[in-house]
Amino acid sequence: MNIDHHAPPPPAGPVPWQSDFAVGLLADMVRIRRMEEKSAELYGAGKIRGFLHLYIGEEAVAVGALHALSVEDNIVATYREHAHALVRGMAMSTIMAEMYGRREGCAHGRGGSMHLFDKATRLFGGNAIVGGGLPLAVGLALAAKMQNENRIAACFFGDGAVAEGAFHESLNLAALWKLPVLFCCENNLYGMGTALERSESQTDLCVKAASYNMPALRADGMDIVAVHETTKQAVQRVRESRGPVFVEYQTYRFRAHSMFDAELYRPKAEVEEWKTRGPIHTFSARLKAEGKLTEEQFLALDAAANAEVADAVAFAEAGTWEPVEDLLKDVHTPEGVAP
Amino acid sequence: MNIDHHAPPPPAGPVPWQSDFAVGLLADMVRIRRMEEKSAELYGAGKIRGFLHLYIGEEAVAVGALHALSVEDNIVATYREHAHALVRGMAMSTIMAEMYGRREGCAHGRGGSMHLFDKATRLFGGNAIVGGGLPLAVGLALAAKMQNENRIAACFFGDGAVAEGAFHESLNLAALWKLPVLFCCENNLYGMGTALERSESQTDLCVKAASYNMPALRADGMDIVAVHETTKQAVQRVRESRGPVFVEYQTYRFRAHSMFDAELYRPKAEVEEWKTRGPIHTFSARLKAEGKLTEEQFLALDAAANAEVADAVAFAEAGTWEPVEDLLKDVHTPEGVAP
Amino acid sequence: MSRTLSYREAMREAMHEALANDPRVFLMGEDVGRYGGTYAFSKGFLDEFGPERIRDTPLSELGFVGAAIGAALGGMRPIVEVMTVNFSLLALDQIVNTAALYRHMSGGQFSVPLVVRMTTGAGRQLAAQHSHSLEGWYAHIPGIKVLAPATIEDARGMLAPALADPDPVVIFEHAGLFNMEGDLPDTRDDLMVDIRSAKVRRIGTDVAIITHGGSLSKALAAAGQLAAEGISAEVVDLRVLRPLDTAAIVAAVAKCRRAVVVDEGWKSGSLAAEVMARIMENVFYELDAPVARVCSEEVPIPYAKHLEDAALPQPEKIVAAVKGLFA
Amino acid sequence: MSRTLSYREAMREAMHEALANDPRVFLMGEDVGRYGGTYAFSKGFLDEFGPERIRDTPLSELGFVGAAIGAALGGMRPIVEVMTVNFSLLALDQIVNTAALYRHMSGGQFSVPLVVRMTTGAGRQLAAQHSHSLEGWYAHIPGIKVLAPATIEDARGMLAPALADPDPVVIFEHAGLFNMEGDLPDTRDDLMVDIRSAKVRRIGTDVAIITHGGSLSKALAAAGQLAAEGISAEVVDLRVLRPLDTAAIVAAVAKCRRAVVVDEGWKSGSLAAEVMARIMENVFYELDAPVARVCSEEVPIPYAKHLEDAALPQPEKIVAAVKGLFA
Ligand SMILES: Cc1ncc(C[n+]2csc(CCOP(=O)(O)OP(=O)(O)O)c2C)c(N)n1
Ligand SMILES: Cc1ncc(C[n+]2csc(CCOP(=O)(O)OP(=O)(O)O)c2C)c(N)n1
Ligand SMILES: [Mg+2]
Ligand SMILES: [Mg+2]
Repeated sequence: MNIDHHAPPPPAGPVPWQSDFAVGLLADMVRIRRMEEKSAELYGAGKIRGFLHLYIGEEAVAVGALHALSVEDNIVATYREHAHALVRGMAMSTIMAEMYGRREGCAHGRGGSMHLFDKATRLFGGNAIVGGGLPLAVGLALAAKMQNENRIAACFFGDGAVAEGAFHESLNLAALWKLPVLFCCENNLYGMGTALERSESQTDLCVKAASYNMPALRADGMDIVAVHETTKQAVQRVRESRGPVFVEYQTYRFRAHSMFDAELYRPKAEVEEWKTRGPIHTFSARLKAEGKLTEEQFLALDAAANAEVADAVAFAEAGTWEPVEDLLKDVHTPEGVAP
Repeated sequence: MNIDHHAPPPPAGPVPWQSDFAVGLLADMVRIRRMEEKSAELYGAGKIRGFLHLYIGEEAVAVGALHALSVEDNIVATYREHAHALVRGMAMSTIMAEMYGRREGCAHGRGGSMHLFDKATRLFGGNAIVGGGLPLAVGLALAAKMQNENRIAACFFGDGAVAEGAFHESLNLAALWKLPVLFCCENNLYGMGTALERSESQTDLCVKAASYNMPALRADGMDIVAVHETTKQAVQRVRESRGPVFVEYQTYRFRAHSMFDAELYRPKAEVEEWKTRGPIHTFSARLKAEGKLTEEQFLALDAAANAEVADAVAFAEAGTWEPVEDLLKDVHTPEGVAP
Repeated sequence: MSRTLSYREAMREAMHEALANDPRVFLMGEDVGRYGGTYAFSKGFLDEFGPERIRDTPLSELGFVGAAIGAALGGMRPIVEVMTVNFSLLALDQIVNTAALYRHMSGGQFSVPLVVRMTTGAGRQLAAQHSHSLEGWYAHIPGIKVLAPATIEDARGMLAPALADPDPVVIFEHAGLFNMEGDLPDTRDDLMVDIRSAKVRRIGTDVAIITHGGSLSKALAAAGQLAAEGISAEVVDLRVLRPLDTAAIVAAVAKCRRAVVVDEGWKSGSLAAEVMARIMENVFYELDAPVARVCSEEVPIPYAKHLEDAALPQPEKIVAAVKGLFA
Repeated sequence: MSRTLSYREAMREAMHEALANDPRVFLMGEDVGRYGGTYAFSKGFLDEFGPERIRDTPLSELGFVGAAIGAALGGMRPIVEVMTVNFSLLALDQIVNTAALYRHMSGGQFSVPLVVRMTTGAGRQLAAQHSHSLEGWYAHIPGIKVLAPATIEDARGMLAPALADPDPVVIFEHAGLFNMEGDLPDTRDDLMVDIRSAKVRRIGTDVAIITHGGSLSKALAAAGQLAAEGISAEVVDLRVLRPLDTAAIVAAVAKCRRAVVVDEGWKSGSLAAEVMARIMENVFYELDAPVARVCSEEVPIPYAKHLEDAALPQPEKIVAAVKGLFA
């Protein structure tokens, strides 16, 4: 089966939000974009190493979805999680320091780009095993349910993860036990170089949810309005039913999978076509058209993002190294520290 | 969700087969039944050890399904596979000898009840890992496809296996690559002591097939006519489309899961109710009503089955032990032997 | 005061106590509820504690072990029963790549207070796919602790400290032990077991037999036979497989100057090899003879009794290995 | 005549040859096709051999490894690429419970002529979940063979005999080696490698450094430094991790009377422990000092370079360990 890789028309239409809120979301997308552009540059300069997976092009998903969740909710993400960490509230400087491998990073340099964790904002990682986060989210939701907590667990994963057994087992458990999990599938049409139609016999991912008796929603992942409104609905449904909901966000990755990817598997024209749907410029154009954003405001928020990035880089540059004597730290919990 | 554990009315209606064929299938069911009843007795006597999983009550499935397949096809089964081995053509004496742990068994006593293999009839085991056989069947079908062979791979597994990641990954691969696999789900309502509705959020297993874009059929697994005719259809579809088909056989296990099971998880009345649907007595009654079977014929085939069992036991009793010096045999293929 | 319990009853009592005392504790796994536990460890628990806390899972080893990790992160204290070590291969990714690494990857922000229990070992004619002894594999992984209760007291006393541990603990229960009986004190305080140290189960002077789990009784049987022949064997039960109690190994070997390691794992790459390596590193100069080991033969465990017996460590092989040290 | 190739090119050439010569051979795995292979080992293969034989798989490690086993049983000769050993945990059940046991369980009726290739090791700052060295685990399992090509010649020459082997062979390719270059002969016959024996990579007399895979170059570097200090080190590349070539280990240790084992696996339960156990069992009386080992520290591999370096074996640590034997 072949699916259409052509980009639909760019997102358009009215933005049903107050200017403040809309501009706030736009600003978050810009912050992610600027941070990641800088990260790519720093990778080239050898400041960041290991794997670096950029979210550029997909910003509307994390921003739109996470703003539909509460601070009490639990978040589980993938190795492509800079955006999620930032939007959730981790300081950009902490993220950058972690990518530098600095002691001032969230894992004191032990984790790097793929392992951003933040207890304060209930971000349960960063996971470099595709599909590895799904069972975790199920368990977090189970704990919430058993403790009569109101929080839900939102789990982000890619289209590629859908083929993993972990996906199947997790969706079944969540539906069977009626657990408050929001399964957020970031369908960017590719898992590394493998197009969805070469990974799934059924490319309509929402159909899968039915096989677990789970409600499914779909949103244009390039349209932050669609993402946010759909996620709000989905979150409400999870909170009310205390059962899981599946959401598919149809999005696109503008950059290579990682810094080692020659992108042999997709035509440049396809990427260019999708770029016309870029979540930042289409949304800012809509806001401008509605008079909810001025060019000055845009330039200001962009400048603020750039300043935040500059500060973050300066922070990371000024950072220190975890002492080698502490190599074995954090393998186990020190005696007397409750988990 | 609760599903109905009540037994539907016993299978009834005309048998669309010639007497010879019908009686042959009946005879196979009786052979399985007698062999397994004896096995249970021998377990009690300490002649057979380890795990012993009986198929009693489910005979219509293996007999009806396997008779719809060709000798060229590949068969993959589970730890509950005595029936499959016997119907496929393995000598009862070989099966019995294997369960005795004798050198004359198919694995010279190395495998026992859960590991019946037969190269001659293309039986690829016996597998004691739930779900473990599914990927194997996919690969056998892939090999057939790549070598332009006409054979298909039929894979038996239980309702419990559906929750495993291996099920998900296998069905997706088979459908994605359009491989000639017949997925035969023996849904006996329980995986050990876990009822289907406590194992699957979606208890309609055929709905799952849609999530892989795979055709699905369902048959009353207590009715050998339904089993055989449905499987014939499914096999034809696999052969014509060279793609996979899923078949659910709704059946019931009359005995305990294994010889260690106290059956705390299901009411005796439920078992008794399902016994009224027993595949042997209902089928023989139908055949008799249609004049396709006489009581004498039935007694004769039953006597033949008992005689075959007696011979098999005598063979096993007279068997020898694999020498202990050969302990390390068959870990690797001896040098010079092509696989 | 003391009373007689089976290994099964001891573990059951430990779980019962944990469930009764701490509302965060719950038991999950295949057939722990309605079936009563594959090995009847949790019979009756469902009625007493209800289906939320005695949670039957679908056949989804990767999924439910991962869910247990998540539940631990979310504030619960799950005991997850993976029916046997053989099936745990399906869950290894979650145990190794998530549970074991989590605290480290998060820079110490999160701990995973999880207890995983599983049956291990051969000896019941269950054949190749149901007879693994892979506790040595688990003992290789930083970030988890690995226990192997081999006595009634350990079956009773290891669970509470495992649950109190903020990090993941994997407990291996050898299938051959479940019906073994022994005496236990009545009072709760006497039941606590130190899960950081090995334990000498028999005192001796001529040879240290170092073992764990299902092989302990075989080692003790061998020690009995050896005593009759004038060789005094000390038997060390490792019982904590990670981190290994090197001091206890060293003490016994330094005293006896000879050692045999007994381990049901396949010989190559066995935990026994690690014990030998530690002896090499720490007490080489005290050795009067090279350390020997008695492990499983390098063959999938066969079904037939005579072959299975031949594949596994047996008291006679241990006796022979010990005598070999004096030859 | 000889020519210079990288490790990547050597393995690529070996795969190319196998694909070109035997229609039963095919390559499957995540991103082996359109992407060109995660590490570019199969770039261009898709165009040359087509999508049936260069088969991109979904992210389904358990499923596609199992499918490869089935395909092997069905008459094909699959090379299945599991991107890295880290993800192979998801496929372990199929590798251990099916592939390794199959011939035994079937009483010798069926063999599984399967080759599994995977990247292993750390050193590229990929952090805890992407830096495992678990070849020692695999080397524990009866029924499979385990190879670790550490040189250009082995990268080029091990695949053909692995494919010719009727039983499952697992090949570990250390990620740090892919760009390493070396010379190879032109003629095909000189390219065949004996996959039953270890190989001495440097001849010496004072100490045997026994290692494999990504640690070989570190051991050789250490040997160079030691030579400058007057210590002559023999370097043994195990290269076949199962079955281990005990004779080669014994020969080197008997000659040098001192040994250091270097292994990127975590120390406890490492393959190094097995090598030490074999030395204990076979050449104890020839030893002038206890064997030492240099392994990874017992910590998930950290991202930051200075911490990662500190966690892994390094030439200096090897030098120090060797000198320790002479202290
Ligand atoms: C279990 C596992 N297999 C393979 C990989 C290597 N890998 C990392 S990301 C990736 C693609 C995942 O695709 P998708 O889930 O669609 O997420 P995306 O990268 O597109 O956001 C692969 C194959 C891995 N990290 N984990
Ligand atoms: C991976 C795995 N997990 C658990 C088991 C233990 N076990 C053996 S059979 C069984 C139930 C399987 O149920 P189902 O698939 O419905 O088959 P049935 O026994 O009903 O024929 C279980 C849990 C196993 N053998 N393999
Ligand atoms: Mg994707
Ligand atoms: Mg069943």
